[in-house]
Amino acid sequence: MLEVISKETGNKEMVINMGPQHPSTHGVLRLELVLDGEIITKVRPNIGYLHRCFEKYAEQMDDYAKVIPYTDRMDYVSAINQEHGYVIALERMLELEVPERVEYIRVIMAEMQRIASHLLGIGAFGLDLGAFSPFLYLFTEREKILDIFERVTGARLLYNYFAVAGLMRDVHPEFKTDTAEFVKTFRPKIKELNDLLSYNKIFIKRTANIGVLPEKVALNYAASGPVLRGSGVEWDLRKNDPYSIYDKFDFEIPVGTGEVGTLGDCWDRYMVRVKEMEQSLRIIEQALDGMPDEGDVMEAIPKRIRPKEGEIYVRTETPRGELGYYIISDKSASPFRVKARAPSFVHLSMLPAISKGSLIADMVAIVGSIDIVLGEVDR
Amino acid sequence: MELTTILFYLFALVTLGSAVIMVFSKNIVHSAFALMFTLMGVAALYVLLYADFLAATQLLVYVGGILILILFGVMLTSQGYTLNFRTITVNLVPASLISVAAAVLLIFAFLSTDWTISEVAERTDTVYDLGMLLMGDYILPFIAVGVLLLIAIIGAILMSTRLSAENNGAS
Amino acid sequence: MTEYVSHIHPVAAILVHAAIPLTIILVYALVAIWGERKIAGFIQDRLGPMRVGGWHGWAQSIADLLKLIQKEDIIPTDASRFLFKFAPFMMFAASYAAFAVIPFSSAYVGSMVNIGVFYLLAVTSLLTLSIIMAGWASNNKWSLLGGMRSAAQMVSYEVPTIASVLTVVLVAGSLNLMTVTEMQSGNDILGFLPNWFIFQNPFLIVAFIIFFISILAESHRVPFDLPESESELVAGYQTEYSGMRWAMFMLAEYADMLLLSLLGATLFFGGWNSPFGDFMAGPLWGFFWFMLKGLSLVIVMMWIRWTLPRYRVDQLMHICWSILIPLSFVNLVLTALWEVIF
Amino acid sequence: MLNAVKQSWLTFRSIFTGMGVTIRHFFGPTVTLQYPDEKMELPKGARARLYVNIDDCIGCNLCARACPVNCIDIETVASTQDVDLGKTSTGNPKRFWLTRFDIDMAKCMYCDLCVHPCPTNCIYMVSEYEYSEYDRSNLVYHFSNLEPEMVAEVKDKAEKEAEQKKREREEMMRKKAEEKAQKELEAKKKAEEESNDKEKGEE
Repeated sequence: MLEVISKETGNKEMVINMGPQHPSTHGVLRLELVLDGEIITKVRPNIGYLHRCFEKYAEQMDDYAKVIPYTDRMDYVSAINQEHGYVIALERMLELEVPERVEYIRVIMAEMQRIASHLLGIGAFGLDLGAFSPFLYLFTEREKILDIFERVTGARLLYNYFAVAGLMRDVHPEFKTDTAEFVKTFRPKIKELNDLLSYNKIFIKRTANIGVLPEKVALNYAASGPVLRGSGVEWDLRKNDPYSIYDKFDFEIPVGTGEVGTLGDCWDRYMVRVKEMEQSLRIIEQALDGMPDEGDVMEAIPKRIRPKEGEIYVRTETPRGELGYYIISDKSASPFRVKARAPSFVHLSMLPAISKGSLIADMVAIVGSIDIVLGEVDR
Repeated sequence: MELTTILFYLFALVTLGSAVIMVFSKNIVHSAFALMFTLMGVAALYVLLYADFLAATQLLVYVGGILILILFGVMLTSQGYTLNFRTITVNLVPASLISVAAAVLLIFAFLSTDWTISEVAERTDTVYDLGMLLMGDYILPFIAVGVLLLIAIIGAILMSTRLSAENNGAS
Repeated sequence: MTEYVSHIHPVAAILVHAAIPLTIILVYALVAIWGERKIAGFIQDRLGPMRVGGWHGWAQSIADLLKLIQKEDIIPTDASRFLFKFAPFMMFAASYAAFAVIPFSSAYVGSMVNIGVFYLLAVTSLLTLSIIMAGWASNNKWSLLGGMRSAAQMVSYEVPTIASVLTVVLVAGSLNLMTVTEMQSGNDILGFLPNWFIFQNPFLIVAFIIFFISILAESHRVPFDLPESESELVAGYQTEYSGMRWAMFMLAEYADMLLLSLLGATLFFGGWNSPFGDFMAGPLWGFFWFMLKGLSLVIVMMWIRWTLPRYRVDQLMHICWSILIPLSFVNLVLTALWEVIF
Repeated sequence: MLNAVKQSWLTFRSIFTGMGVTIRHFFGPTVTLQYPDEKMELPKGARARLYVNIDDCIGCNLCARACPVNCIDIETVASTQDVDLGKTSTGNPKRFWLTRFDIDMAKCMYCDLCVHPCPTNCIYMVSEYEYSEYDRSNLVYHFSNLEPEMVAEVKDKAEKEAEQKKREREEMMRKKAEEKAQKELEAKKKAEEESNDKEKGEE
């Protein structure tokens, strides 16, 4: 690959490998950059360093439930959201009724996970731009969420908590108070983040007008999630294609405004995430109020999962965008095919389009602002 | 032997040795770094002559400024960013003729000069004298050089902005 | 003390003179590296090093040093061996040599030359060259980019640094740092403020701001730490270095930081002068005050480092060429006018 | 010009705001846990290591089948009739010797799927998390509490019993076969007689 590029450019330009071992490629992404000085003339993402054959592996499982821990490992930063899509797909295939209490707990967990994921994404983004302290402040907050998760699920990162039409275990009695306490302490931290990073002039200089993703390009590349909303498109599957019980809650879809630069630049994408955390807090508060105290979360779990012959596509809103599961069943105990449409993969594909002509330093900002997780890109 | 004498020979050796390396090195960047040692050696010799202002100027202007420009020039104009900046020998015969002629001239001048060897020069405040000279007797040439440099800077800015404007238009 | 030694042997006197700043640098570097990690830790709600040496891990730097000494000496196969080995030493030599003209106390300055400030600026320009040398000799693209960047950055920021230093020189009328310091003794301004240059003239406050921004860039500190910005250029010109050579870079970098901070303390904050006039004055107290002022600037630099993100390379150049340089020259002219009028 | 001044002012202000935040954190509390000296209290039900209460295991193999990564390896031998293995604490009768119950924690992905199907709740996660090893094979945990001799004895016994059973079964099979053959023979005779009778009748 390297030779091909250097032949194309006639050795006039420098080819540089950003990654797979580079401090700011968020895992093992390898970017081939063709540079003219420090200006990027060509980008080629090379992926596959973390490929684990998730989709093929799912086919040879002898049980649909055994796939759930593997979905965790796609986007390991937001494992709950990955499970959520998969169990919803199975529930729709089996036409199962999910108990209300389960739905409420799921929504609370999913929104908490969204906050945790955004905290990591924003922190790592700041880190890419040289701001070290916000990263650790946000990590402290993320730790608190993980502590709550650990009490509920027993694990800190890869939970395997959602089951088909149920949960693997019931929440502990203090769950509500713990979560409410977190919501209360977390609100001021967002303001602190805005003081320290979001509205810092240097940060704005590094992110405004950089990596501009116009609305049209975003739609053409099938972008979703904060990346699409950063370009000003009001599209959120929780509102536009409601699943679970999201239609019960009152929340807004934050979109990019071009407040400090062009619409759809890195800062907009960043800010959408910050605002989304506030909205998630709102959802959590409402869900905590509405959550029934009584009810067995495990009673509706079917003993055997044998969907009828057929196929289904279910999309859910993960912190990174639209996560779709396409499942084909052939009536056997194992899925005939599981295909995951991973938002990070889609977003990575538009990297060459938005980063051409920018500097290496901007490249880092752009990669950080689309917030990819390589476990999901490679699956 | 006096300490200063030892130092003099040491710095002279550094100066000459690195000059030889600079001339004969095949790698341009190596030549440039050898030039750095030469210039530093000369600066050290200035210090031994109590010309401290001159020595500092030598460092600031030649080592800190011109040499860096040379390095930038070498690295930006050559093909690719590798260690292999090779020099090739061209015009071997005329070049050697000219250098031999120059060497003969220098040696002749060196031998025919009537050198006066004085005691150790007195250490004076060179900065004050220099300032008085530049702002007094030589004020006109000083200002003329200043104006010339200003014109050169303006010209350079003009050229580079036009170039970048054309580039922008093309892309 | 130095006079006493010079009676014994002139070479011994020179060595003693040279050893004093070296000791200061080495002790400072050990403390500062540990201190920086502690400051970073506390700012980030952490504790920083805690293990080595008992109280708050004070011996961490020493342990690191011992580890670095034992490390395998790695030179990349295709590196230019001599330059690769030479660069760290040249970098340290450049910052160390500049300490010769810093008046540490009323009783001690390495060399009483009349061109003190000028010499200091000239010698530190060698730092640029050693960085290019390290970047090029490593034969690594990231190193080269880092080296070129830092060279451009340092050459550019030398101009506002010099211009703001010149502002002080203009007011003081001397290039000798000892003389400059002596001019700032006494507490006359408004009856109680010390006669430091920063209080003497409003334009010198502007000059100090320019100077401080410039030394942040000169010593590669955030928000101008582009040469070694780890998220873009891995580690810049230091990428291929390890073990003791890397330690030399680290040492030189911290020495550079101290050097420029001490220069700032000398030029703007009265050097070794006590802030309380004759109270707590004297050679040893002078040393204490001087280091206190210098280290305060160093601590502010660290505080800034752990707060801000970094600029991009073109923004850095923009700040230098279209803000700091014009501003510093205008400031220079205005200071001259002020001096003429008052 | 005015705009530039304003921008610089805003830049300085935002920098000072940020520095205010960091200095507040500087004097604020730290969150570090000095790990080997002080340890985090893991909550009840934390999933850190698999543990098997072997006394309660009935060797049903359900956990091994639920495991997505096949990290549980169970070998059972049926107990002989003369030995009563007793009951588990949940009251289920035990019918198998557990000659092998190995869990490879290097493979385990802590998904908790093996815990739920267990009828006697004898396999579960515990919050013991400091079990790193230099050798990977040390991560295979052997839960079976049978001595090797015991295993051999049990296997031998079970084999013998199985052989005996087999023999008995063969005997039975033989008897059955004989009976069957006799019956068939009789049936044949009968049929022949009948046919003879028929022939006679036709004649």
